[in-house]
Amino acid sequence: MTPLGAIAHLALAVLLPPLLLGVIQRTKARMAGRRGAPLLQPYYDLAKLFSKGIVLSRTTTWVFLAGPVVAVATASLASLLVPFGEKAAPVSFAGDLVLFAYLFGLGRFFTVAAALDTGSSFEGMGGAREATFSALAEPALFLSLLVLVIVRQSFSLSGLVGEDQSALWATAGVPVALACLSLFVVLLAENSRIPFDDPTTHLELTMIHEVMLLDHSGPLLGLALLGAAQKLLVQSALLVRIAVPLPDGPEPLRWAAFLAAILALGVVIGLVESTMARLRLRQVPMLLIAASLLSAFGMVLLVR
Amino acid sequence: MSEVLNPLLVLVLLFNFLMLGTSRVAAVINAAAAQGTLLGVAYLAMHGGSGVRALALGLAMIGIKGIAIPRILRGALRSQGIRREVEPFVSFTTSLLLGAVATGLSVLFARTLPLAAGDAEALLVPASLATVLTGFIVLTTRRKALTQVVGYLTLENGIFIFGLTLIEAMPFLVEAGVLLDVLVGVFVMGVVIDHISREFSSIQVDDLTELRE
Amino acid sequence: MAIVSAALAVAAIALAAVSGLPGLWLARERPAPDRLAASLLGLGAICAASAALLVAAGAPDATLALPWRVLGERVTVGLDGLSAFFLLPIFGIASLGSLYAVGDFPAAAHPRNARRLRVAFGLLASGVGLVVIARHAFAFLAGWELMALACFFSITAEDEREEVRRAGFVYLACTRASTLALTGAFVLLHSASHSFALDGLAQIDPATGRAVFGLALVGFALKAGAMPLHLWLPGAHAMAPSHVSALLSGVMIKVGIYGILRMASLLPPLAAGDGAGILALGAVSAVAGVAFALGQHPLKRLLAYHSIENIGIILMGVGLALLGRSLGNREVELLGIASALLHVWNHALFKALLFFGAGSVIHATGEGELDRLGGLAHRMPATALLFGVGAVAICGLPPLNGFVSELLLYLGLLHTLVEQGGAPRMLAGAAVVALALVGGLAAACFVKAFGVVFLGEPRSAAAARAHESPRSMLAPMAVLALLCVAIGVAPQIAAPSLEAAVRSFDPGLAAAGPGLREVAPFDSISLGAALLLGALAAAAAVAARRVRWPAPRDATWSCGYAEPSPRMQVTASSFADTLVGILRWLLWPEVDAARVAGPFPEPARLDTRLPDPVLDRVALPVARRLAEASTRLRWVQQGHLHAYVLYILIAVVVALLTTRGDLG
Amino acid sequence: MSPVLLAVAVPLAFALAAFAMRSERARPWMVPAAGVCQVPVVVWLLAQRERFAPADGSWTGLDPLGALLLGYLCVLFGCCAFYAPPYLRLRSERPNRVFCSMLLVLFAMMNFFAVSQHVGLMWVTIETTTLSTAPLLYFNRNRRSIEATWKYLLIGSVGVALALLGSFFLGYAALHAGLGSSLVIGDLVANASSLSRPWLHSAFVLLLIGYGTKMGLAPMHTWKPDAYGEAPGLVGALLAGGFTSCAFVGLLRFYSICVAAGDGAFARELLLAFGLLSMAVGGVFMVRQRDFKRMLAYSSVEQMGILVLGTAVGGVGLFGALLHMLGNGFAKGVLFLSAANIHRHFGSKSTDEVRGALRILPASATLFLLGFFAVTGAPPFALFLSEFTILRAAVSEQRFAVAGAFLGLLLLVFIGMGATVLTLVQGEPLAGRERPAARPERVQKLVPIVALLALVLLLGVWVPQPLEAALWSAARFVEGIR
Repeated sequence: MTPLGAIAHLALAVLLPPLLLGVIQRTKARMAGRRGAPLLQPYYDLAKLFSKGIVLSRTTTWVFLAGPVVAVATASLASLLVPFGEKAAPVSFAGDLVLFAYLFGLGRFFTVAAALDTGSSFEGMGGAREATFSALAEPALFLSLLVLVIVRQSFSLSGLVGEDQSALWATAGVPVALACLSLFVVLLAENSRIPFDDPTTHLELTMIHEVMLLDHSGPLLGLALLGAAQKLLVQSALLVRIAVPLPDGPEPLRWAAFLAAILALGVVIGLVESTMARLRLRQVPMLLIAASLLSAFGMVLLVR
Repeated sequence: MSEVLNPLLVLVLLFNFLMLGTSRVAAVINAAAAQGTLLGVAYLAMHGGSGVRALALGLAMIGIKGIAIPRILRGALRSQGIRREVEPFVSFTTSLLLGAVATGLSVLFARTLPLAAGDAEALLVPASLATVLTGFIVLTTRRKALTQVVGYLTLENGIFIFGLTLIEAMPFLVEAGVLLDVLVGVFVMGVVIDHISREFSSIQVDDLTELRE
Repeated sequence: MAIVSAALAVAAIALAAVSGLPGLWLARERPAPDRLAASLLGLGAICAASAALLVAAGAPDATLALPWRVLGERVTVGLDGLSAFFLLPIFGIASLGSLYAVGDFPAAAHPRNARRLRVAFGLLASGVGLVVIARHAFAFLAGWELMALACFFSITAEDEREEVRRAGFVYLACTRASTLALTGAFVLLHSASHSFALDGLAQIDPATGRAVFGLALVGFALKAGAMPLHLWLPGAHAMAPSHVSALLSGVMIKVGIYGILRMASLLPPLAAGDGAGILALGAVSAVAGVAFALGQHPLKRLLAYHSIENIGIILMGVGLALLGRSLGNREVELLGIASALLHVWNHALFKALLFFGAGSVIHATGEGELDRLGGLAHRMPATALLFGVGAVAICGLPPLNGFVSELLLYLGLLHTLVEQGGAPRMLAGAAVVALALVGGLAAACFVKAFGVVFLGEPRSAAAARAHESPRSMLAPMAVLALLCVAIGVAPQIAAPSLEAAVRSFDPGLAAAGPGLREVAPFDSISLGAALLLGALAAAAAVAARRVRWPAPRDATWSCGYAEPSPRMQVTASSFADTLVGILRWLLWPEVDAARVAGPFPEPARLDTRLPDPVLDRVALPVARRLAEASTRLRWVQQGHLHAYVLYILIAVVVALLTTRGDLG
Repeated sequence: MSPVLLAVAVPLAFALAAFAMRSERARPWMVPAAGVCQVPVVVWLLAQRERFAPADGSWTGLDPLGALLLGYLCVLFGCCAFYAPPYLRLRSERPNRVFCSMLLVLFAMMNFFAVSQHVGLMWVTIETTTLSTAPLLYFNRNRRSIEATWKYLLIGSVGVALALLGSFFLGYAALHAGLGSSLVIGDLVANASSLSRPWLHSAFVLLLIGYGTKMGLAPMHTWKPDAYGEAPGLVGALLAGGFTSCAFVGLLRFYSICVAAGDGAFARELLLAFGLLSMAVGGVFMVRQRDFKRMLAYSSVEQMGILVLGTAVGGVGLFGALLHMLGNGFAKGVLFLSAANIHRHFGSKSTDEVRGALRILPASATLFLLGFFAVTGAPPFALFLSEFTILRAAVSEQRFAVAGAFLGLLLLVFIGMGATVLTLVQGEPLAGRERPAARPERVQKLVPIVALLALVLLLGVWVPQPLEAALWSAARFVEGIR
């Protein structure tokens, strides 16, 4: 991996996420029978936010500022651990899957802390929910990664993605399928998508991620939204690279296939969001535990 | 030997029952005194001829157990006032029955112990154990402090009966020391009872339960 | 060279032991005795650090025979890698703690308690030190008890408070139980080896070895506070003065870990099941510890349950190392022991930091209940920043030190999962999941604690009047925070000490097989940490460029509500409510909630408590029952002389009957 | 007259002198004076131990057990005696003639017991000890103390009577075997194998119960809480440390006859049962005990249990038991004397009224607390060393159940006793009792306690070579390894 490649990778990780959001929104609009906003609408939104000024709450401290900053930084770094179109990620070492998971933990820590920093009851509530559900999502994430660790005998994300997906599906199809399903659930939960959270709702009482951002404005809000979108992209990329065999061709072909797969996943998320209702908050833990059990079952199939 | 001893021991046993059956404190004291005197007599009968020391000891025994100690006890009885009943926790009939059982057990237990040739036919061991047990019965079933001293005295008497077998083994000084200790012990007890009767309204051991858990 | 290092260690212990004594003769009101104690302990720390550095630099193991014989056998102390590894945090935290006490617990403010505490604190440090360098059963137990008693007096420094006394007594009972278990273990050891010396034990027969290890494990786990033997820990940590809590949690409970490691390295190899058992014990302790921490409202009590969690994580490493050793998997053993050891250091650093932070908050507000704090970051910015560093570190998040040791543990578990079969494999898988869950829950818990204490609006007048703590309290915290960052960014600095400790834990492991630096991805961690710091700087730069300073300030947007009050903020209880509800089956929370009914309900309040599962639900009720049963036995001693004589008669009769039984 | 009787004569002479003395103020100083004068005598006797070893058929002499006891009593009394003058000065309202002379008689008789080699003589001395204690217990002259004295006297007398019966049985066992009529321990041991078994067994049972009553083994311990609870602290210290140790040594002498007769196993089982029962009773009755002096009595019951338990385990355990005897005596001295200081200041011995002693009497309360840790066997105090040794013996004899029960009971005792002790010393004094000590606590009342504490600690970390040798030779003597 050349430094240039790494920079390109990083650039993609910063630039691509709004597009993924656009795809999801467009899919949802189409499913609802609307034309929907342009695909690039999220870029316009971000640009607008970055050019605005901000108003801060008198209650807040530096922690409030740290929330969005850390979210973007951690998601960017996490992206370096996941191979996009390339064979191996720019940064890869034994155990980087732990770093991957814990980076998002760091981001979440500061996002939630920033929410609590405002002293608003709504934002605090959102923070509590975020902390609760992600704590439950963590075992599910690790369980699904464990399935792959056992199959691939490797401790890095690049190793888990590996060279040869078709062999992966052939040798351990059922466990890997279960793990992918579980990963998908985790992805929806971690990124506050339906059925866990509705990013477009307007009732503060029921929200998770958006309610934490009530007091953010201008560039800070932009950073926070960008960070969230990056997280979605990075986690989608991981799922895509595990689930979808990329063609064994030249580099540009692989990148193109990767992009197509990512956008296809965006469509799938949009479809899910259009066809499902948001769960009651009390039922959210059940779904996460179910996801853990899926992976656990996959693991039992492997090690029995 | 046993032709002299056995009748004496039977008498000792009779006094045991008397002690258990009587309701007057004075009578109980008298029974213990008579028992002590009998012991001295028995001692003299067994060993009186063997020398001046034995003679002196036998006489001292009669003097202490038959005269001195009962005097102390009677003095204490007099100082305590009007109540001269024994006031046992169990009825006199039960006491007597207990005494009978104790005597029977003593005979049984004594049988399991091998005896030296000379003592084989004597009632010595059963009588001794029965008297010890009688002492225990008095100690555990009689309410008054004074009667408990008598119980202790009876216990000692029982032990002295056994001691009769061992005159040669016990040096004179030790035997005298034992006797003296008993005397002093009862004397101290008498003093304590005196103080108790001054501190407390009556000599009921029942009242002496302030120190408890 | 070797003798120098051992002598330095002894000097450190002696300095610590006398550190509080001069204060007994100096005026109470002056700060001089506090400063003197801190200086003596600081000097001790320098000695200990030099000794540890010498060992890390390769000084050979040293043994020092003291001019002291117990029952004909020379008492020896010694310094090897393992001892040195523990010695460093012991004296480091102790000296920082005594410095902290200059500000937090000055004699002038606590005229009745400070002198006693100063003496006990120094003795506590010296006792812990003696334990880790003892090479003789008797010296070990003497150090152990010195530590236990000094610790008792440190915990009960403020004995005018009823709850302090109660916590102290629970501690005292537990520590005696642990001493007795250890006594049993050493007795067994002596009967097998016919010596008090703690070496050359590898030849004793394995069955005895296991029995010794079992007994010792009970004693050490009691001291370490592993669930379910943790019953003394939350109360003691919560009630002790803060610098004592820091020393307890940071150092003293680690002696239990030291003991387990020392025993395991001395005794003949254990069965795989033993390592697996400790691994499972650690996992249980970690999950249950963090789960119970979630529902705690007093800040120090919350931190105490996190000590149980972290001891669990350390024990997982220990168990993994033993498992690896008995399975012959060198990589697993190395990763297990390295993670356990490194976490010992890490936990000492960040937990001491957190307890200092909690103490600083209590010092400033007089309030330790989470739900009466809030908004302190405005008035105590330095404390907030340093506490925040500790909070991130304890959650095991990069780029701080907690991440490094947890990563090593994950790697060890993953190796087991991939390379072993059967039960160890399943166990490793379960342990990974448990560790992940622990990470998630710990993050939830600490974001709650940090947020509720330092962010938002003050929830009480006391919190609103808070002031920043003096520099003598902040400086120790700053040192600890810097070390947390240093180990997180450059874990290589710990490597020499770690390697020396691993050498004395299992010389065979160090001699053959892969080296620590080959197995542990220290360089990659450094790279990751550097990248993360870079990314943070970049993102911060972007934000700084985009935001126009000073930004206008206004009230928090509260969704249109006109009169928000600080009491409407999320509290610690409400933050954790959902998680506590999900874990209800494990935690059994006690909830007092009034029913709210009708259109105009009465004022109502909600109280939630989380009684300790072992102490409050088992140990205390059982103890109370036993005490009642024994008071019921009092009827045998009611003052009736007749009965007393009867007892004698019964004793005679029964004993005589047994002799008859003998003869048939 | 054997020279060993000099150890009896010196204190007896002081007792007479004290009795004859006029001055109430000077008289108490006779007690420490006797303690001091005793030292050279004992040192001389112990140095020439070989010379004074009991000759055949001699009634007195210094066997290893006696030598150990004699030395130990000298040290214990030497420390405690210095507590008497300051104590009696505080109680100047009461004549101390009887108290001082009886204290010295008690000391003389304990020494006499140590050098007695004749079963009958042992009995006489122990009974005299009992009687001389009665006036000491009654020193306070109130209802409670008279009740305690009465119970002490009666139970003690009954126990001693049983011991007498046991002594007679022992004599008969010899007589029955045709061994003539010697009741000297040495002769009995030498001819033990031909003693009549049934008589020997019954004799041992009775002697165990009799001397056990004096020691305060459960269930014959009932006098102990009353007597210790009401006695002045000084008397409590001498009873709990000295008197019970004498009874224990007596028991060991009889046990040695059993061992010599080849009946050690039988005796050991009995000792084990009484030992465990005593530990359990001591522990159970200490739980929620509010009267701290009674608590000390139950602690003594438990310690006696440990002594016989160690004896029962045998071998190293016996060594441990003897060491424990010394440690217990010194620790009890610390506890009783410091408890007396606390009792005196607060005017109460109930934890309902005494709180926060550390605040009001820092020195005494600290010593009391340290005494508690010492007596419950915290390392590195001597009692830890001895308990460790006993445990070691139990394990090497493969008696794991005993070892387990021992550890469990020690925990029970620690928790039970600790609760009371800590209630007493910690916390705030109750309202109305905050009165601090008028001036720093009187040094004279602290020095003896500190000395005793130093001894317990010293024996824990370093047993001097001669003492270790003496302990070993006593242990071997008991078990017949010559």
